Amino acid sequence: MPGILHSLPYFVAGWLLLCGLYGLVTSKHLVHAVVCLAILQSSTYMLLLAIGYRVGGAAPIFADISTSKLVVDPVVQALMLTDIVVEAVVVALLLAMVVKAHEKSGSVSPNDLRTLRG
Amino acid sequence: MIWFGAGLLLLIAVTGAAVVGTRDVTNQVLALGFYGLLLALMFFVFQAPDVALSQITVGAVALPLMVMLAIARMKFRDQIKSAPLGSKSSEGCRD
Amino acid sequence: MTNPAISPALAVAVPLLSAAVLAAVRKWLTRTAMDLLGLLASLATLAITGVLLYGAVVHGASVYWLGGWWPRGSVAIGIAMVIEPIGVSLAMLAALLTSLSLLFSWRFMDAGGKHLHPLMLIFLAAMCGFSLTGDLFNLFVFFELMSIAAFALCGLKTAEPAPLQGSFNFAITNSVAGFVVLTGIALLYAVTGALNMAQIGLSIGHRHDPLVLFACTLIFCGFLTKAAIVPFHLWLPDAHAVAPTPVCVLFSGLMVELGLYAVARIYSAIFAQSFSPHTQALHNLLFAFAATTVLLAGFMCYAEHHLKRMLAFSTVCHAGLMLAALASGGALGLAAMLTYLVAHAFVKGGLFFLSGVLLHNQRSITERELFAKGRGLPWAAALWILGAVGLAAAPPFALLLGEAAAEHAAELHHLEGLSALFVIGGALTSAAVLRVGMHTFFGWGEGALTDRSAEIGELPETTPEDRKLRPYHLIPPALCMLLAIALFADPHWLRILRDAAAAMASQAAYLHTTYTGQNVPLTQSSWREAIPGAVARSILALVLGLLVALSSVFRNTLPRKLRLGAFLERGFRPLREMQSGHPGDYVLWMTMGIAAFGSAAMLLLRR
Amino acid sequence: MTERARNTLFFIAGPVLFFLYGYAALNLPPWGSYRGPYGDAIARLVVYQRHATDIVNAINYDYRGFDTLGEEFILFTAVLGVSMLLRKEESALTKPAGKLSDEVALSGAVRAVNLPALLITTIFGLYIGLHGQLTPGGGFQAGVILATGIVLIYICENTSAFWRITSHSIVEVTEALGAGAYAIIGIIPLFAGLPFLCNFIPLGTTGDVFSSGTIALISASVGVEVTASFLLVVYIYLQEIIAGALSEED
Repeated sequence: MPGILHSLPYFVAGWLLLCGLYGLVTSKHLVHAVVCLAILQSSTYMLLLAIGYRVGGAAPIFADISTSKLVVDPVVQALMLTDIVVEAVVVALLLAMVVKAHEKSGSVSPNDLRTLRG
Repeated sequence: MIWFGAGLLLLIAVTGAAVVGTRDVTNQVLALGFYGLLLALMFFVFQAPDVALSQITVGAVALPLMVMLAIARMKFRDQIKSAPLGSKSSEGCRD
Repeated sequence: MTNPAISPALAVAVPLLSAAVLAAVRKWLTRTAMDLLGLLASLATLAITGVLLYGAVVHGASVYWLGGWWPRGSVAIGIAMVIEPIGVSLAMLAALLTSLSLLFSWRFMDAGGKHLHPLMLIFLAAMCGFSLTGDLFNLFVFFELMSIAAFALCGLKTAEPAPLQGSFNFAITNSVAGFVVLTGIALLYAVTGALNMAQIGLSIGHRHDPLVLFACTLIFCGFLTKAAIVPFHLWLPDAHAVAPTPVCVLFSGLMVELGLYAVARIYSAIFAQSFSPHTQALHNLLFAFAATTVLLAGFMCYAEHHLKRMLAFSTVCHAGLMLAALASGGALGLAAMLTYLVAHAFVKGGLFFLSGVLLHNQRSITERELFAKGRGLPWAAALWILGAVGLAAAPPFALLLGEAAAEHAAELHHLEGLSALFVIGGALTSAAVLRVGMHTFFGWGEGALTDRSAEIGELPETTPEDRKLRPYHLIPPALCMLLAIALFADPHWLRILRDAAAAMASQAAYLHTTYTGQNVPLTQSSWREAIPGAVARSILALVLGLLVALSSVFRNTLPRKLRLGAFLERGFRPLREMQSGHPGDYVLWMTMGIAAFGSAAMLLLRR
Repeated sequence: MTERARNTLFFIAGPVLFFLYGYAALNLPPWGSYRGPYGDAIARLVVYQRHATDIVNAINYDYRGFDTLGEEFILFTAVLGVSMLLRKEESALTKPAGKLSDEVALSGAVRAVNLPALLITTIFGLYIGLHGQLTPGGGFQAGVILATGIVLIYICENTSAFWRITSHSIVEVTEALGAGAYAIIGIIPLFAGLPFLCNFIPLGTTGDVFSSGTIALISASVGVEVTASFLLVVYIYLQEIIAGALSEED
């Protein structure tokens, strides 16, 4: 692994985290905010995948390779599967809230949602 | 191979920023789908076929589909409200 | 190896299974049948946790490896549940509060209809799993399950836009918190290759570098969001103001506090050794956050006129006090926090039940509209005033024991200002509750002030023709207050909790328990000598609170200079502005909070 | 807070956070050199202990099955939440409505492609689901694919067929059964004195479709649950639109 790449995926993960947060902070459309949350979450996929990767490692499936072969870490992949489900679910629930809010107030801007203040 | 992966990572970083920067939600759905596919490709390249498969099904299909459905439903509501036909719907929802 | 008498996984599986069954058949069941089945499932969970607690107290702590995957050498390959008195008590508290909430909502909540029971049971299962697990990623999973169930429960009343705003802000901030926690977990996994908390602790050992500090920052900030510590607290008042009453009881009584429990558990199991040269600095940092929380939330609490919002800020304030107790250090601080937590859960739960009684009986939740409406409710009045006494941690409430322990611990660890914090927090929150009590139940003064969010009010939770109070409306709050007093009257449980806290605070003991399944008996000295001082201070807090409330109620008969209460009641503009209701603002405050915590940790705790 | 203030504050706090993240990341082991014991320990054990060859699924459905139990109920809860939020209220929606893609009617060619596509999707979904313990796939992915197949029917403009499939409360019951089955599979071994979620079925030959005991069973229950919940979510979103469209046809 060339030295310049040693921390690349970690930086990309940090960058995605930042992008997601920025989108959430500045969002003017609730659906846009929900999509930004999905981007924020993809930062954790990136981080997990990078952590478990091994140079020269095979996929952790012993259907057609010998069990003594070097494989990448299977645990992070299991964690990522859970993570993906959580993401989809959070997005579904948030979108339902947005749809409902739109039905009630006719607006999708976070600025118009602020009935509770102070 | 590793350089291909690194390039892919950078592409993902750029696409992620682009998805956030796309302020029009309908365009954003398309960008999100593309972003999901890129992530799936990356999972595949880095030896995670299981995750890649779920990412294709969830990240590139189910997620954009749900966003699209939500947008469609909101547009549908707007249509009803703006059209004089039919009874008034928005007041009917109270309680 | 002592195995628990019944599988602790049942405390999670039974409510989950009942939730699935109830959800499947809900279309064909009558409301009463749903109530009955939901209550039964929750009581069954209570019984299971009761048996577990008995086992943990009598036979000592034990470990349960799910799926029978015992560790290989020092590598844990499965998920462990750690059965020790503290975690099990929290699970039992969750089951108890859920049972009371379901009893309170007996044919009561018409909003949401038949979704309430399955969601409540899933919420209960998540809280049980959260307090019992010994695995970091499993903790995250139950954190998410708890959050998702909470988001849904919070939006039960979809007939108005305010609940949607409250639950949307709640969902956004807590999801961000969840991902932040997950990032922290991933970083820890990268350096230790483990997910079991004890194994991570073993593997980190004395390692103390920016990575460990940053992972710790992320995990703490994520859980502090759940615990509503300033500046991560903004979601809580919005969520509480809109959630149905029984749900508020669970949120304030336990969910928020579980965030603090997670911080305490993770700190002592994972980071204790790594931070051992910097314990004092870390405690000061946590104390700074706690003090900010208590002051800000205390003043906001007094400035609110929406009953649930007021109680919500009081919860934030008390969460700050609990964090202060934890920051007072060592096993004693831990014991202080847990004592305070349990007692506070009952008092705050009782107060929320009473606000639900008012909403049911008078169809309003704002102080101005409720003025003098509660004159015909002597029992509710008595319980409400008792609750105010409890919030000041005055005798005869068990919060006093927690306060005494915290003050003792602060004295031992030379932490200044903790007693003052307890007096201020107790005085402000009890003053707010007393003020509402005087206005609502006694009709003193000439009408209450109001504020913007109180004017939105809340739709009643019951059908308009039904305003009668029934036994199941008053039994839950009465039972809550009674339990908070009983814990003070019979403090035998303190010895158990004290020793369990000593075992929890000792990383070595936790390691030993996880790997061998055996208990390490540890004992901790008593803090009996600190009780008289705490009594004096809590009575001072109560008197101060009473004076403030009186000066607020009789503001027009007082000379202008003495109108302290009315001045506090108007609130401070910047503080109100902070609570802007905009999700972007909330996420921004979180970002700033994490950046501040992280920078402070890097500067103060570096080698 | 004004928009400007939000932007300014974020441009202070964000970079600080990014700097902290980067500073911490420099202390991580270099990319591609994972050394942790957990993954290796499991990778060596799975084939012998569980007769499964897809390690990731073995972890998900067995070694860390408790996580997946929680995860499945996260899904279940979310569907409950969505159906609660978007439940039909007594609003009089009489305005006829079109389909989701209401501008262009699909041509016959699209329909001709769609039917085989549906067939292939279903077979692919079933294949993926049944071979989860052997090759990449498993109940979760299969569930989403199968549900997508049924959504294809809707895209084929066969709205009423889609309506018939999804509007039954059977879908709801199936979803709850799928979730409940997982908990039951966990509880059964307790009666035999085994720990929660322990395998209680013969393991079979490695490489067989019906090998690896509870892993295949749990995978199937997850598949059922995911299929039903995905369908339910789509149905709930479309409910209003389709109801409008159908009343127009009457």
